[in-house]
Amino acid sequence: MAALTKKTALRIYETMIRIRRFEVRAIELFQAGELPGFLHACIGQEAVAAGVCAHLGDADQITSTHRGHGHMVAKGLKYEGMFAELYARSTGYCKGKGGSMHIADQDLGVLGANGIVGGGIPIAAGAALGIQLQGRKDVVVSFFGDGASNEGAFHEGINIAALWRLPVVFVCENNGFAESTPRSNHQTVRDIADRAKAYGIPGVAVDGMDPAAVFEVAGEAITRARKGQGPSLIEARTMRFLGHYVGDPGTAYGHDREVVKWKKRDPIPAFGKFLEKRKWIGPKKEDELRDRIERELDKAIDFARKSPEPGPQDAMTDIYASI
Amino acid sequence: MAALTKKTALRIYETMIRIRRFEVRAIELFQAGELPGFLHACIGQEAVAAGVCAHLGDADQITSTHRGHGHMVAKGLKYEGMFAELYARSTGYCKGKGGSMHIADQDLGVLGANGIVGGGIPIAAGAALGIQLQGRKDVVVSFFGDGASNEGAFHEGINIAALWRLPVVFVCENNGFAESTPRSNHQTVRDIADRAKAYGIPGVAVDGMDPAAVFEVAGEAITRARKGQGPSLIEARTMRFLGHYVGDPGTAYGHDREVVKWKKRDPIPAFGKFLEKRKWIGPKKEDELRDRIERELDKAIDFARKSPEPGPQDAMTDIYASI
Amino acid sequence: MREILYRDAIIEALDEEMRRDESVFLLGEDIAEFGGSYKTTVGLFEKYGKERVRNTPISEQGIVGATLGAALMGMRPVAELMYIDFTGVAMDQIVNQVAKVRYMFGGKAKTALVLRTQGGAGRSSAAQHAQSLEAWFVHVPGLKVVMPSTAHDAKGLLKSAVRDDDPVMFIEHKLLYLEKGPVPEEDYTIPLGVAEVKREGRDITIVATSSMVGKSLAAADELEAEGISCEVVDPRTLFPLDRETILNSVKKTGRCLITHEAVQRCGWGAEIAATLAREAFDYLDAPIERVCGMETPVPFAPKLESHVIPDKDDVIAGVRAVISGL
Amino acid sequence: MREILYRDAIIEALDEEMRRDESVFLLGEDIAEFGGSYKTTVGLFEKYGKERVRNTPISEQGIVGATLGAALMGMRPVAELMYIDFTGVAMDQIVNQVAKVRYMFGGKAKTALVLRTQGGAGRSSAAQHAQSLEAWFVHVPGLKVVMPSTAHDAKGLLKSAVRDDDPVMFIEHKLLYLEKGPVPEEDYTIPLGVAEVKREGRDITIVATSSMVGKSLAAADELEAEGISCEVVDPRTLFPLDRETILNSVKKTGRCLITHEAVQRCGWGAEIAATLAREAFDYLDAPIERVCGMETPVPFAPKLESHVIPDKDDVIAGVRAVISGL
Ligand SMILES: Cc1ncc(C[n+]2csc(CCOP(=O)(O)OP(=O)(O)O)c2C)c(N)n1
Ligand SMILES: Cc1ncc(C[n+]2csc(CCOP(=O)(O)OP(=O)(O)O)c2C)c(N)n1
Ligand SMILES: [Mg+2]
Ligand SMILES: [Mg+2]
Repeated sequence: MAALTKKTALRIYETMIRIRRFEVRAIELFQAGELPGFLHACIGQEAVAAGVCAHLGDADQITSTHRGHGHMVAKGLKYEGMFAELYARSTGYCKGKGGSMHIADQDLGVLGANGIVGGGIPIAAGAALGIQLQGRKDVVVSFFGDGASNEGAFHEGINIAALWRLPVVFVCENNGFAESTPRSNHQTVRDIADRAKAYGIPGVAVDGMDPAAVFEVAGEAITRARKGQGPSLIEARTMRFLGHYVGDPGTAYGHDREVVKWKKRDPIPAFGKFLEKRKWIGPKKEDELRDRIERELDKAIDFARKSPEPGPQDAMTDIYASI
Repeated sequence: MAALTKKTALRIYETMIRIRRFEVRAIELFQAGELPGFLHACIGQEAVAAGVCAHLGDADQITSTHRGHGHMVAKGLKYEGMFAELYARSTGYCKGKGGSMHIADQDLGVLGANGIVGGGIPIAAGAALGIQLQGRKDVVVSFFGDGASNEGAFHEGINIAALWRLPVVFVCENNGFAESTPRSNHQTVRDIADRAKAYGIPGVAVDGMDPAAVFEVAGEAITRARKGQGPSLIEARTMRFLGHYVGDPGTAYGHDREVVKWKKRDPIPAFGKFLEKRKWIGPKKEDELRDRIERELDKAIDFARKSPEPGPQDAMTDIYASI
Repeated sequence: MREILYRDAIIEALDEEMRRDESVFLLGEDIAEFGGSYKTTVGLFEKYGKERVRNTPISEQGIVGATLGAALMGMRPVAELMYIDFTGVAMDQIVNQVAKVRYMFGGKAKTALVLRTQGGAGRSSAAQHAQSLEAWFVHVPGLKVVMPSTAHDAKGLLKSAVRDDDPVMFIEHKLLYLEKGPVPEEDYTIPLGVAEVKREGRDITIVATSSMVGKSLAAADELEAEGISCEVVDPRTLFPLDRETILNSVKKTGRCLITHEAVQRCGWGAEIAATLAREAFDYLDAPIERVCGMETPVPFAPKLESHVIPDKDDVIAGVRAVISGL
Repeated sequence: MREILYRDAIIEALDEEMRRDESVFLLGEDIAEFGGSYKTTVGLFEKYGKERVRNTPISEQGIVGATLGAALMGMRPVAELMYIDFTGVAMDQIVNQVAKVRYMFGGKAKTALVLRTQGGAGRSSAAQHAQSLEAWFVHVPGLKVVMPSTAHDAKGLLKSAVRDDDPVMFIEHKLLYLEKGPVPEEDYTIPLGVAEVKREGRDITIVATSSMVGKSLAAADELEAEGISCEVVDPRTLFPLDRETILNSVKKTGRCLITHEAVQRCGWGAEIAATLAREAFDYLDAPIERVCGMETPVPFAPKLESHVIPDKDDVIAGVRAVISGL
């Protein structure tokens, strides 16, 4: 596998910070009552989205979940459109019709967050089928959680992908919880990667708090997929640092206590140290980076706030292409 | 494991013949235009039903499939009620409302054939849950095909059973075809038993043409289940000697050619020879047995033919318990 | 009478039925220690333990199958499907198995089970978390369908549903959970299949379900001031349906408006309108109006959402239209 | 004009569209070498190969998901779901994904796809293989729903469905496959959303779908002899619906009977009855009658099955009832 170059490492680091800061700001806005609906934040899990998506171009595709902001940011969606969507504005990626759980942009290869657990998995297989039929070299990555691996859609989607050797990589972000419910309450197998055996495809577990490790494992799987060697299942072991949704104290089943341990492995400071050690980044560059991101966030939030809201005339459009 | 006693061996042999002859007679009647709807015959697969159900009592439960006659006979359902059901008569197990694909009898632990591929699997888990909650020692066996192992219901049902250590045994009758479609067209894994790994339960493949082997493997799994040690997955490798349904020539994908090979391993003559060798059966006893079964069949068919048909007054009953 | 939350009425009903009958147990996602995502099972895990209040994997086909299988063994399971939108992943088990086994098996099947779920819009949850899909289930013979609009009805109907020997889809509403209403301390049940006239009136009958009942009562209050007297009928159970009560009301008032949150096209209101238009043909002084969800997926933006979901003002406008002859 | 089988009309439509447009491909269970369980894809595998005529595993969620995903990439997949009853296992993908992505994504989604399936009773296939579930799909904004009643319509509508940029549920009928009808040799399409008056008449409008169209025409023939002149309207597309044509017919005849195989309760006919009762209120000389499937799972016994599914005589009885004032 290609080693992690300085350039890629910095990009991954930046992506992780971009995700983290997006989530932090969104949470603040949500708690201030500015955002409707509800939010599922991925703080703590940034290394997975960043490490995987570092391999993807615009023509590659992803499907995501209810906890999808990180995947979107990593895949290149702009803060403006994302915040505008959270603010339910016409300038949002979905014109305010989708919200946090349905952000999508076909131009940038984002086939949607998804409010249905596991719902994106067969769709990812289908997108990969489309790509295969079109003779393209692009790949699809399907992100989902440990909880999702118990849905029938997981089984059917992966089986089809394996059967047709579709160019898709299934990335399970195993944070050990499905809503409040710990893994022991929802499945017996400890290693979700083992489920790959049911489809005769490679299954690899990786430390989801280590973006370099994720990058490497994802690189192998994506290369396989691009070469026409079929799908893989990656299990990235990670942890969300907050409750299931913003406002959930996350105290059921000792999730909060587990988080204390995991926070010591927060991927952002850890990867920051790794970069510093190699002198790939220093305090000044770090500050610049963070400043730039914060200014972008300010601008995007401002843009969103000032954007027009959809009105009644918009309610009944976009249902059909033509009627 | 308990060895195969003479008594059990003879019972299994009788069961296989009972199934085979039921199917043969049903096919004749169907081809003579006496039976409505359609039939899926299990000829060739008798060893699985017979070997597994030899372990079951009336309070044990099974769920079955569209190809369910064998399971029903093995579980103790009577020819009369079965033929009457195929004839759509009021005396049938379902009063003529269900037909071949829905034969059921809760008194004898038959929770139904099923027209939905995979549909019985989560129900079997549920019955096992009921049994567990009631503190009973009974077990549930869920029969299904190789094709069914690609349905989401398979995944969800087995996962729940594994999680709650439910007293259920999943028996996949792997005949290598789903309708006309050969295994290579529907899944990558060759050994469906491997899918047990996705749930952390035992998975065993067994020669489904050898009733003694099936009996042994099923015995272990059922004992585990009765002891509260949770579910298992058994893959019984077998072959149906006819097409998917009665009338299907079975010529697509060379199924008919494969059958020629498998017929050499027809479980009934093979097991008959095994019994003869041990002097557990001789030509006289064999003839007696076959005569007795044929007389029973004649009687049952006669009973069915003479039974009343349901009338319009029956159409709207049995929908609700009370309304 | 004391007033309690609709969601607490649910808890009380479950609690009382579990105490009364050992064969009643609960299963669903996050219903145990966490108490359910809408807090409708709080305290029951502590009281009845993990055998009878079971967290499940995220596997709705598995949940419904497990429910049916346990019922076949003589248990009385009450499953929670977190959102009615998620019935999509469990439809086969609900419709082809649960609803049909009794009939397919010629009447010999125990199917005393309840599938609790909740629907409706109003929380900016967008298209996959805000549907009202009751019409699907009413269309399926073998199911009973209940939609309580008050804490009182929720408790009494849920207790009946648990005791009923048929499968019941019990559809709560996410916005009603935090509404309070009078609920007696003593044990009571409300039979399935009995509508309630929530308000008497002379000029028009409003048939309303779930969240639309409260909005219709508010509309009736306002219209009263204009001199329009509305009778508000809540069927409570969509199947079996108390046609009698609805029909009698319409025969009395000669006018009818039907309102629900679900999309109008092929919604439950169509069935009621079709039935009334036929059965009360000679009594109707004006066409029957429907005030229903607009024919779109539910949008995320609050302004759009409140636009497509009918509210009190839509009911008022509808009533005025009927009264003035459309 | 030459006469061909309804199922061969399906094959021709698929064949022509696949030839015309490389992005069209087929997927489904047993559709390749075997030609489909109702033989509606015979010969296409040989012609277009295994990439474009794909056998799938028995995984309906997977099939629909794959269809949607491929469509999002710009393909025009046509999936076959073997029986409409099996949509139960795929409902989430159909309803929460396929139907909603365009709206949820703010309009930016390619969803040119067709889900072909077949429904209806008449072959003693019992409760899980004989349903008519079109009302479910009409209730879901985002889907178009087509139900052709003749070979001619099947071909022309399927070609339009394949070319349409929206997801289309294309519902065939198992008993119609072996019916012959005139189909032109030359290329033609029938637009979605246009009803056809299959027979003109004066006294009553019969709105019929799918298999009930033929039965209604036969009924009309018989009733003609009695001096009752029936107009038979076939909407062909249930959504988008050609209200105009139906409404004009009812305004002309002043009477209406609606007939479909699906269970009456919350069936599609309810929507039509509700709509007409409102829009044609002043034109109706009699209540609207519905002649629909009885409210039961479909029984296996042929005698029971034919009892619960409406036939020509039921239509005749219904017409007489309407004419004589119910
Ligand atoms: C089909 C379906 N069932 C249930 C839910 C409710 N739900 C939303 S998120 C969630 C937990 C998902 O767990 P996991 O897949 O592990 O993802 P995580 O939240 O941990 O990222 C559940 C049960 C849903 N949205 N869809
Ligand atoms: C959900 C569903 N999909 C498709 C079918 C149609 N069908 C009936 S039997 C069958 C093949 C089943 O194959 P398998 O499970 O291997 O059982 P076998 O027939 O080989 O015994 C199919 C596809 C169905 N009945 N239900
Ligand atoms: Mg998780
Ligand atoms: Mg098979």
